[in-house]
Amino acid sequence: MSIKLEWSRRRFLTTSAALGAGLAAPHVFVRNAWSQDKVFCNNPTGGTVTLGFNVPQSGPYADEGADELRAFQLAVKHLNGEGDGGMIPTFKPSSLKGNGILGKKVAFVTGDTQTKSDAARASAKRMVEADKAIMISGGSSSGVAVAVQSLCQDMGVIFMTGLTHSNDTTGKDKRRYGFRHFFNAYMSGVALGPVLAEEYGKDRKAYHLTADYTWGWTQEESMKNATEAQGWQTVQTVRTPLGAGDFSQYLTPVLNSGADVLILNHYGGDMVNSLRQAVTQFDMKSKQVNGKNFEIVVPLFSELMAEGAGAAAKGILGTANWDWKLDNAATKAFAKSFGTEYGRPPSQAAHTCYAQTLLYANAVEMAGTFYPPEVIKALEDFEFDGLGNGPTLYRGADHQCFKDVLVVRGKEEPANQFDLMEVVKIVPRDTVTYDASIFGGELGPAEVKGCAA
Amino acid sequence: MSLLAIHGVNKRFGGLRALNDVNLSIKQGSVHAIIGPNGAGKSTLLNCLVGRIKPDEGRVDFDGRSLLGLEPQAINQAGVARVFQTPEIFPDLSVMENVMMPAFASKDGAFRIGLWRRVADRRDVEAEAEEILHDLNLWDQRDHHAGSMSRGDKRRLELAMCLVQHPRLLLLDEPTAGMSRADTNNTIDLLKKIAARGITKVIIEHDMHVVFSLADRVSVMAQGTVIAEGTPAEIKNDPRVQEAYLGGAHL
Amino acid sequence: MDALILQVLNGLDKGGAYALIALGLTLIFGTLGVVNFAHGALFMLGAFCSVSFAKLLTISERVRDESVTFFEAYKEVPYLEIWWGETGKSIVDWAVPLSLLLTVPVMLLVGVAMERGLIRFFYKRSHAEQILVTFGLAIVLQEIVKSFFGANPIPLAAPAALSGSADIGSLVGLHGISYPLWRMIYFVFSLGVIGAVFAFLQLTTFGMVVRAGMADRETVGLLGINIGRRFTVVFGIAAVVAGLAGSMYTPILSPNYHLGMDFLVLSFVVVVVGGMGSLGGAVVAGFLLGILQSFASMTQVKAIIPGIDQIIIYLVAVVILLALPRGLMGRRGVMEA
Amino acid sequence: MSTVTARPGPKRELLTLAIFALAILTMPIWLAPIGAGYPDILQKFAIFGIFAIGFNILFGFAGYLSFGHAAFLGAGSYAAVWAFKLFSLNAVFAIVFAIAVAGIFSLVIGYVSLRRSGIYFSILTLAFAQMSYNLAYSVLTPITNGETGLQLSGGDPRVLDRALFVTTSRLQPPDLFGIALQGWSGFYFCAVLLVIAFYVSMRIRHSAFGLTLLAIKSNQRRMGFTGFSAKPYLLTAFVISGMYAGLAGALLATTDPLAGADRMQWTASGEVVLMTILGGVGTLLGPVIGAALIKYLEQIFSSFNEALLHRTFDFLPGAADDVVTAIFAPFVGEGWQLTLGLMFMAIVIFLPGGIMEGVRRIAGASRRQRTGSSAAAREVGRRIPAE
Repeated sequence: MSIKLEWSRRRFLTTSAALGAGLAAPHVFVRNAWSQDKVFCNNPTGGTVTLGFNVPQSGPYADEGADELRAFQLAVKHLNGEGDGGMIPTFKPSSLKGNGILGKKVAFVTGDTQTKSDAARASAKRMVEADKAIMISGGSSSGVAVAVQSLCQDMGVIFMTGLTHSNDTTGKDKRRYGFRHFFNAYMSGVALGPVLAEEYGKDRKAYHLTADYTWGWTQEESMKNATEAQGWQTVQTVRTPLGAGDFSQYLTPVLNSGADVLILNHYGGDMVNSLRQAVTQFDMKSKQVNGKNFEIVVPLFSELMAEGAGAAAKGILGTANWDWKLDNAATKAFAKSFGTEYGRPPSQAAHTCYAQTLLYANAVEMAGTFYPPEVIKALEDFEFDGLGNGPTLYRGADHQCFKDVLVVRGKEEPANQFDLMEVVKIVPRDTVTYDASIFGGELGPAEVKGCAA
Repeated sequence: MSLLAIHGVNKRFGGLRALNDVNLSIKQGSVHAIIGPNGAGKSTLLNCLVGRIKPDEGRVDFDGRSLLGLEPQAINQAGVARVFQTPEIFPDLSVMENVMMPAFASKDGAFRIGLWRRVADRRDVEAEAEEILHDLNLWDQRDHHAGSMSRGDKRRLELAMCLVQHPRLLLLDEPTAGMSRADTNNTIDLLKKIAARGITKVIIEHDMHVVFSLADRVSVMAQGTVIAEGTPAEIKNDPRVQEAYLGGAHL
Repeated sequence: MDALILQVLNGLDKGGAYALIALGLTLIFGTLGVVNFAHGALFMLGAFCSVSFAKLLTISERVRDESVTFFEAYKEVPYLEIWWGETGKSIVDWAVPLSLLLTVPVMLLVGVAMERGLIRFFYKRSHAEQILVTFGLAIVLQEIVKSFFGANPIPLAAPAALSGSADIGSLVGLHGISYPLWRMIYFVFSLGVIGAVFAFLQLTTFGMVVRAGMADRETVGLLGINIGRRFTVVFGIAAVVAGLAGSMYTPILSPNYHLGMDFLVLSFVVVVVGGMGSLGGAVVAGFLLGILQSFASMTQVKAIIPGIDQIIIYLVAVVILLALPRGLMGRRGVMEA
Repeated sequence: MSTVTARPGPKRELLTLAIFALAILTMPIWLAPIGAGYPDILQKFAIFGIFAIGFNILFGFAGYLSFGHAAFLGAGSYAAVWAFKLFSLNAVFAIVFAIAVAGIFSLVIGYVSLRRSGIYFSILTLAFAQMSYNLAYSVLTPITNGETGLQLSGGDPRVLDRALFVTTSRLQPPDLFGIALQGWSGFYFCAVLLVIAFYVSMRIRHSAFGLTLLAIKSNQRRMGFTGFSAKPYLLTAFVISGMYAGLAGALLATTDPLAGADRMQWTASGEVVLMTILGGVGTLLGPVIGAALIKYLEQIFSSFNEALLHRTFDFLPGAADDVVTAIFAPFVGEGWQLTLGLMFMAIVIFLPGGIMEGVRRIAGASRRQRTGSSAAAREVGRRIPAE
């Protein structure tokens, strides 16, 4: 087949070289060789630098992955000085020059995570080993993020996570080479708690349905703590199998349990189905319990899920990392740039991926080198603004971004087909900031043997 | 001296009494034919002997040892081999392999993990298989696919599979069913030839020509029970047999 | 007590879906001897018949939202509403039940095309090859759907009059038992379809031949009956049954392109637990597994055996298959080798 | 009248083995031009080759279709990672431990499942594997670390390493007496094990045990009357193939120390079935080829994107470039599964018997051309081919 001729030659050469190196030099001899002359994984040598975008292209999150990919492509364009520049002009303090990264033109490769740890790691490895990617980004689930993050730590390649919301990503599974721009379950709880108390009162009894895996558990724990801090009681927490589809057997006991709020710690297809079934079939939103209106809360909201849930999402409270309708210059610039390019507004997944690409490129410019330990240093405790979320800190202690968190509500009367959620409140960054030590974990070393060995 | 002794075997299928107090004794080295009209219980009896069916009552003793409750492979290992009415072979294996399989069973027992040693290195097994193939005129077909053989050849192959085990008792279920007269005669010749090996045989057969050519003794079954037993000559002239089996017609 | 009744109801609508899929699957197994891994995809296609139908009904006039300048944002008003006002509105509202008008012919066509174009060449092939080709077909079908409709679940609503829940307890003198209307409709619907299939097989000569074929394929072939054409029809019926099950399930479960794969494994378990080649077994197993799954999800049960709701279906399958060698009502010799 | 080949002796075995070993060990060179010349994918080729070879012993030789073999792959992975965590970072120990765990696990599941045959057997294995997967994902999280997957961590005890004063740094990957097992050396390690696994499977195939399995597949009813007890043979085959899966799982964990529950899902079990059928059921080499083909499609076809297509076709004039890109785009990138599905269908339609059947046909055709039609009679394939 002729499709591969162009790039296969390059792969052949690099492979042969690597094969030679692998056979000729057992790694014991080169183990400590690189730190002096900075031999590191995939140091770009030619006129281009390659970034690896690892997103779900098959499976339930394929649409989210497609949106992430759009954002990445746009970011690459802007970094190379093409298009309108998007958020590059608003980003401060910026070292970006619009001529690629360190003068090298940015190229990219893509891969399919399939939202499976193994597939995501295999895809990331291909990008590093075959395509010589210097950085990996993207993804749409915490399991995959944690898996790829630890791989990147081993290979000495920086990983800028995509959409991942579990506390573990920058908590107990944090890594020196992994950075998260997206917010997490803890922040969702802290931001949402007071708003819930304000809207629904302090005397409430909550019933949790939780996706039975690590993200669901951290979400449930965070929401439980945050609501109980507001005086709510937790009636029951029930775990549901991932991908259960039909949640009727978990929904039927809710109304007779004495609870007057249902908290759905679900994401993706689980959330779409459980929310729709609760609202349209079990009629929960129109019920009265304990003399109060029964309410449903979805702590993590996204545009695609709101679209999938349709009318059921109306009036539902939740949190989001970012929204394209926010009133700030950077958001407007990005929404315009993305909208003009693709004819649709960016999702929050797209936004975080775009921001991560810029942040990485900027850190390289700041460090003046692609050498990862230096880039990591530049990213750690980097304080910036102008990427749509207001003033933001990339905390060095856990590589988590701290910025305002949005409390959103499913829009009752959408003005157009993209107008699915409205921002109820912007919870300031200080409120959602927490002590890095509460989730434990260990970042690990900045200098690793990596794939260069 | 009797090799196989059947005492008072009963078998019911629902309301149907398939075997009714069957008593039989097969002498060592004899060729014993069991005849009878359709539904007389011949095949059911045979199935009891090889462990396919468990009788409700009665005893089946082979060389002083009860065969009842034994798994088919244990009965085979005890020295009873069977040729089926419709040939039961391994259609996906070669003719040679078909014959080697039972040879392995009699040499290695019902189960042995022989993961490493090549079949090609088992000269002992190969030699036996080769000998049988020569004897039964299957040598030229040894590398053929057993499934694509003719029905008559398959039956010969199955006979080879039984003989290679040197069984002490060979059960033949209608060995010439569906064969032309010429093929039947060939089979009779073949069975006569192997009779020289001194294997005790029980033959179930419809074809009187076959029975009277081969058998030393004949038992007649009707309605699940043995109604007569004797030499072929005796049976031929037994009025009860003619009544029950041949409907009064003269042979 | 109420909780138990509710869980039985939950089991019934779930079981209805399982039974319908398993029914078609076992029909194909039994008569055609084909292991159809694309059967889940047929369920999915049925669901997307409803999606397409709803999209057709809601072809809309687009009113540009001028406040958004960089891309086209608009509010959609279906032409049906513009032309026919309230009548149009209620037609759109009843999209899912009406979509059956599209599902039946489309699925019949799909089934016939599949059988004529592909499956019939595989009657004599090994089960392994049947699995490979139908699995490949399932992937192709779902990828085609994905390229048209995306990967995100698509919300389809039941008619307003039939959504929400109804107090069915009051009918039998119990209070506080209210259950979603559409789910009850689904259960009744599934009984209706099952009844229709059985009636067809029991009461028509065509059905008699099919049943004879399930009992003994070779003999029926020897009778000189044109089995080929009947196989096509059987496959078409199985496809329609799966499609109907999928179509009517859309308000309960938002369909996405992956729906078929999610149901595939489950439907095989149902068929085998019911017993190969037994239509009645498939139906009984469908409802049985549905109800047991609901019971296993109760917090009281989960407190005793943690995680039981994750594995109940498979656990029941193991227990039944070990206790009853051929499932609930399977026949000897079918798919045992 | 069809004929089959004679029983191969040691000479032919060694020749086959030598050619196979040469082909596997030079994969980095001859697979590079099609974009598969990098360590990870070649490791996967070797590892899934081992998995499929083992699966073929049960399915291809004995004819028992297990739909739950991924459970043993997953069990092997978990066992290996636990061995790294608790005992030693040396791969030898973990691999032995993983094979043992997978062996015991498959003994239990096999013993129960083999009470049934045909599709009932398949569903029993499927049910056990799905239970393992669902539990690993949820309630067994303390052992499996659930969705995230089991990983090494700095705080692991590694008692053997400590006892033997082998110093291991906090986040170090597994090795083989100091030789790293990631990257190229990892591939050669897997490749050598693949060659050994292939040889073992060839010896099994040519042994009395292998012949017995083929006989069971051909006519299990006859086995008892021939004096064999089929059950222990089947159980042994089941355990052997489970141990192969355990080895593959251990290698996955060695080259990439993370064990996730996804490895046990029915899709993973289905994948090895597809690999085996695609390559050729019952053939020795087919499963390896099938495994590589599926992994190749999954990795390489999904990596194409429109930009890359445009770059590839930019030698064409503007409009033609766009047209060709538009034609190819649906089949690559996010459409790679479409290609996979079409390939499954195409192979099974045009090459019944899998890829090895195609190879045999081509070989047969060329031989016919050389020797004339007299050889044609010999070309009618047997259903269980020798190689």
